[in-house]
Amino acid sequence: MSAAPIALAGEPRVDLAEARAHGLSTEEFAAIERILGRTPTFTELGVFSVMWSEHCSYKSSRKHLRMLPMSGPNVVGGPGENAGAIDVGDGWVAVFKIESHNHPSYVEPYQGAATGVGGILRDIFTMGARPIASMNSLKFGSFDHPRTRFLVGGVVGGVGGYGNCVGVPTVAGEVMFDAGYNGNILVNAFALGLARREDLQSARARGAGNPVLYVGSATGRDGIHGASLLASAEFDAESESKRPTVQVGDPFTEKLLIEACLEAMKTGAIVAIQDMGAAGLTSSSSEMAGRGGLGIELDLDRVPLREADLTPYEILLSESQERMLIVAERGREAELQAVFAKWDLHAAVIGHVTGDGRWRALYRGRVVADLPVGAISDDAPVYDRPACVPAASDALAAAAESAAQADAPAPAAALRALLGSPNVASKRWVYRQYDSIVQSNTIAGPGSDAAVLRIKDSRRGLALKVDSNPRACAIDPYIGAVATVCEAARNVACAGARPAGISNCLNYGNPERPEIMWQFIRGVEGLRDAAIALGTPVISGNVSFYNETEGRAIAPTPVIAMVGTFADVRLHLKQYFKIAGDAVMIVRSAAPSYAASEYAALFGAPPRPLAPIDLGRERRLVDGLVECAERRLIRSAHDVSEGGLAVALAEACFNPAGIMGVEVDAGDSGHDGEVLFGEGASTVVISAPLENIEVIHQIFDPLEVRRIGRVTTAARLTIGAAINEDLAALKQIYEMALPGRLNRP
Amino acid sequence: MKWGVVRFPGSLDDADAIHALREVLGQDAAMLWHKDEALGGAECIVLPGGFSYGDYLRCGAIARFSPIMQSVARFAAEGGLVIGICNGFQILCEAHLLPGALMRNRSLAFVCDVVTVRVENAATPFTRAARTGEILRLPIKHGEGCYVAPQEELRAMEERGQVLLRYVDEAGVASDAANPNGSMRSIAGVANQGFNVFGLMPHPEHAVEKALGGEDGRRIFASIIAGGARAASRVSG
Amino acid sequence: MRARVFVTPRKGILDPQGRAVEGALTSLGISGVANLRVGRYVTLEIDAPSHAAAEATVKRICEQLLANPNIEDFRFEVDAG
Amino acid sequence: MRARVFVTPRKGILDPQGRAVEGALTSLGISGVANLRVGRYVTLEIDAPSHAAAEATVKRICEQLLANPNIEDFRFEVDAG
Ligand SMILES: Nc1ncnc2c1ncn2[C@@H]1O[C@H](COP(=O)(O)OP(=O)(O)O)[C@@H](O)[C@H]1O
Ligand SMILES: [Mg+2]
Repeated sequence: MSAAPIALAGEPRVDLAEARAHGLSTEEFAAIERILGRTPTFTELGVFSVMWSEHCSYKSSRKHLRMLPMSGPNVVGGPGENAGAIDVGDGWVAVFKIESHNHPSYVEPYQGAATGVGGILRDIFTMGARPIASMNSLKFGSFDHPRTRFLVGGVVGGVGGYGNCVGVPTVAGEVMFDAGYNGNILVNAFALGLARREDLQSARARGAGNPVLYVGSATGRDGIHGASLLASAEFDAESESKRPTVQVGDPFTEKLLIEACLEAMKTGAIVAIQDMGAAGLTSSSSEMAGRGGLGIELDLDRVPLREADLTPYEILLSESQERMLIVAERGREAELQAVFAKWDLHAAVIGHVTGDGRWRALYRGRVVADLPVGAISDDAPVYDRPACVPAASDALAAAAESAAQADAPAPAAALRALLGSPNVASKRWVYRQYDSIVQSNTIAGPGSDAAVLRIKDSRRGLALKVDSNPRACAIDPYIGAVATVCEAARNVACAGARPAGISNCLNYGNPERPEIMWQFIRGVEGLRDAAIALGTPVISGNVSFYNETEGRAIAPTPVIAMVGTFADVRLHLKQYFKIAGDAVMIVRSAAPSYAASEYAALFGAPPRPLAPIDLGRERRLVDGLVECAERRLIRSAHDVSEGGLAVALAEACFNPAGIMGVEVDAGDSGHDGEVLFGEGASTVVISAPLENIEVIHQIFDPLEVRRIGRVTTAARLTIGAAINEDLAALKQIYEMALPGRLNRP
Repeated sequence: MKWGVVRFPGSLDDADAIHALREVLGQDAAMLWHKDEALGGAECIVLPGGFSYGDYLRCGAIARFSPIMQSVARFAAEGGLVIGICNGFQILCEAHLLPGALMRNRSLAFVCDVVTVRVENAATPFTRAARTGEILRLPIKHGEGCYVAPQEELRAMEERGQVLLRYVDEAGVASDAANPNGSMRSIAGVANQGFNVFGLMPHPEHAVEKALGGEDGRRIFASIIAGGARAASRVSG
Repeated sequence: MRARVFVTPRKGILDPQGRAVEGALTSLGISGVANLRVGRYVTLEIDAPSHAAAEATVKRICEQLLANPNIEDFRFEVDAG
Repeated sequence: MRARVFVTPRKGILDPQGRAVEGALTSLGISGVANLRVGRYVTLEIDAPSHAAAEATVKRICEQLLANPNIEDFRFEVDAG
């Protein structure tokens, strides 16, 4: 046992009160003293406080996340590494992950969103994969809220500002506006990278004596206790004063890091590499050592600093952006340093791997922290927090709130109103600010159901989309989660790709409240069941708790990122009708309902429970779409989501190559409002040559397949006698709604 | 034909330009590193899109000092062909190899879209495969593409035919609505007085494949290649 | 009255612009420059009943529009009317 | 020595940022502001053998890097050493 490190002059005394001020509980502080056999120093206390924070340790969620299906025949790379990967064929693997940056984005929208993008990109290239695509899921408050416009402008600007400058195309996403997010916006960022299977990197330290290199931006006081603590507690008046130094993103340095790291990996001199994310130097060093069952010693005097007077505590906890930590093969430091110098980056040797299992930090020749590696990287508490069903009245009350208003509008008026609602309307104002084509892989960018990317030098391709459905989750957190996974899978399958893997970001309120914990557990169960049924392993993810302000939690918002694969990307589909005379058909696995619909949000509707989802039928729908695409039986496929069937039909007509029309017969289904505007029915609108109708019916059997009309050249949308609208006018409403509300061209 | 694509540390569309030239158009294209001086015998230099040095100050302001840009300036002075796309256009203006400057878009927002541009002068090495008046559909993606120059200079440039591309609507008419960034006189691309240096905000290298951004960008590359072939035949003949 | 506003990156906050410019100076062969920080300089004319009123308005403009309170500081001067 | 550089959009050149701020002022209910222009404010420390040498270097930095002569003007101050 080594001697206890010495307290530094001027450091606060460590006691329970100080520990609690650091966000540790009485029991947690006792556990720390027990593990160490002594009281930690102030520096060590800081280390524990971040490493044992909810954000870093997943202490409330870990137990439940174990139920997710994380393996499968296409899953590459064991658990415990930074992000999962799936085999996408021809020797390529796709590495992808989604992560939240909610709290920082609420405080400082531009930089918060920008650094969210930067952070998730580092998670990807640290695995040895070149990032080739980004997505984002954004949830804002309602337009009545005074901060909404400001937050939208800042977040979208930040996502674009960072992504555009690093050269990773932003190819898809989703945006929602709802008063439930007034005090807690959600900014979830996704990135995907491609690697040759044999080039995947490890984050497992090996070889005592191997040097540890620090690469990238110098360390400043940014975000000390930032991401971790902010994301591990509710927002209240006090958070203002705890506000850390805001992290500012530097996408140019990130770009240099991407190129330099990928080039450095090719030398073979890198043993392990990890980005410095939350809890920066501390987490990256202790986690790499922990995975390798080794120790690590850091000389803090060698860490490049932005300001000379940083304390060891600050150096270890800084969350400065654009930094990477590398374990190199001994003797090959110079080789790596030459690569980084080529990219004008400094690579400093700041320590080495040890065999003693200790995580040790030296400062001015003295040991300032000396902890068992496991204590910080593995021994964080795991909680089985109490969960209980909220009083039934809550859910009903929520549903009743939107209930029964005045008379239902006429169908045509309802359609126009829906197309102009910010949740349904075109998100072009947003994605026009994102470079979606750089890297020359984007076959379908934002605008259609899922993005489609090619893989160069191969016939293969990928489809991706991110989805969520907080309204359904608010009514039933289990069914809502299942519905979200199914929607994401459908979106990918509508592009013709086979859903292959999931990453997820689970955004919930305060897990210390049993009702929230219950929502969370039900959400994870829904994700599990749907992922198993669809054969899509969950290869990565992130949990964001404490999304509440002044005691008001957001609706449960599991965000699902689905990645699908094409054997032949030339067979991809878009959502748009193409050829006049084609049959327009719908395939659906359930009956549409006003429950959790945009229609109900706009006009009110009698409260409805969510219908249970038959996962066997969902699987059939997805498989059928893929088969239809692979056999070239259909010319377009579009998932029915917010706004229901009528909106989906209009969207399918908005072909960028020229508006098409559609004529729907007022058939036997009796097109009442719920059929036209209901949601939740897992419905897909497809168009196909007449001669294929028969075989399409067979493929989807036993699902409901119905031919409802035909594609026309006249740019009109007609549905029996109920709706007869000029599509150019509808498109105008759909395109102008967001810019109109955001007061920008 | 031999091409050199310059890679600055923050270049982004460098690999796209190489891909378009080599894989799609079958050209001999090499990547040139900004810290080097050699142009590797290239007959046409491409300054690609991206954020050469992060471009936090002014786009292209820092790139012009790199060693390779000194060679590019000499090459241009000797009549060599240089095309600057997006950030490359900004660099050429900052390096005074082209007149004018590129400022922040009128909307103050980055814009990624497909625009229609009209070829204003087809009698140049960069446009000879097109017709004057022809309309091309090309992608744009930039935050600072608003072209400005003093009025007298603009007038002189127009008279000399240096404005090669102008933003227009589908019908071929220049208008405020069809101008994505507020450029003066809807200018999308200009050449120098010697017509051997060309800068444009649209990305022809992202429009060479039907499945991606269409094929109208080929017009620009085909023009240069045709000129290269002519030059070669002049030399050999 | 004429007013001038100076917005500067707050001390301790990363200033990528400043870093990039310092880097460029090296390639220009200029040495001896340190701590370069890039901010904004805003000039305006303001019509107000008094110098104090003008100052109050400029302050409000700074707080609400010109400076980002999370990462920037500002100061301003209003010419004596 | 400390130096301050002021870069301003040249008169006659459009200044979209300035226009945007003026537009926002209206929605903030602030009137009476005119001719608002947004430029850059750069501060730096410079190590030079004399005040004159420092001034010469700062001038060079402005001309070559900080201002684009096509669209911007600059002026600078170097503190008496
Ligand atoms: N934040 C965003 N970033 C990029 N693309 C977006 C964003 N939000 C929406 N989109 C794009 O707009 C289109 C419509 O999105 P959405 O309404 O979520 O589709 P769906 O209803 O099919 O799930 C999609 O192509 C999507 O990728
Ligand atoms: Mg969809």
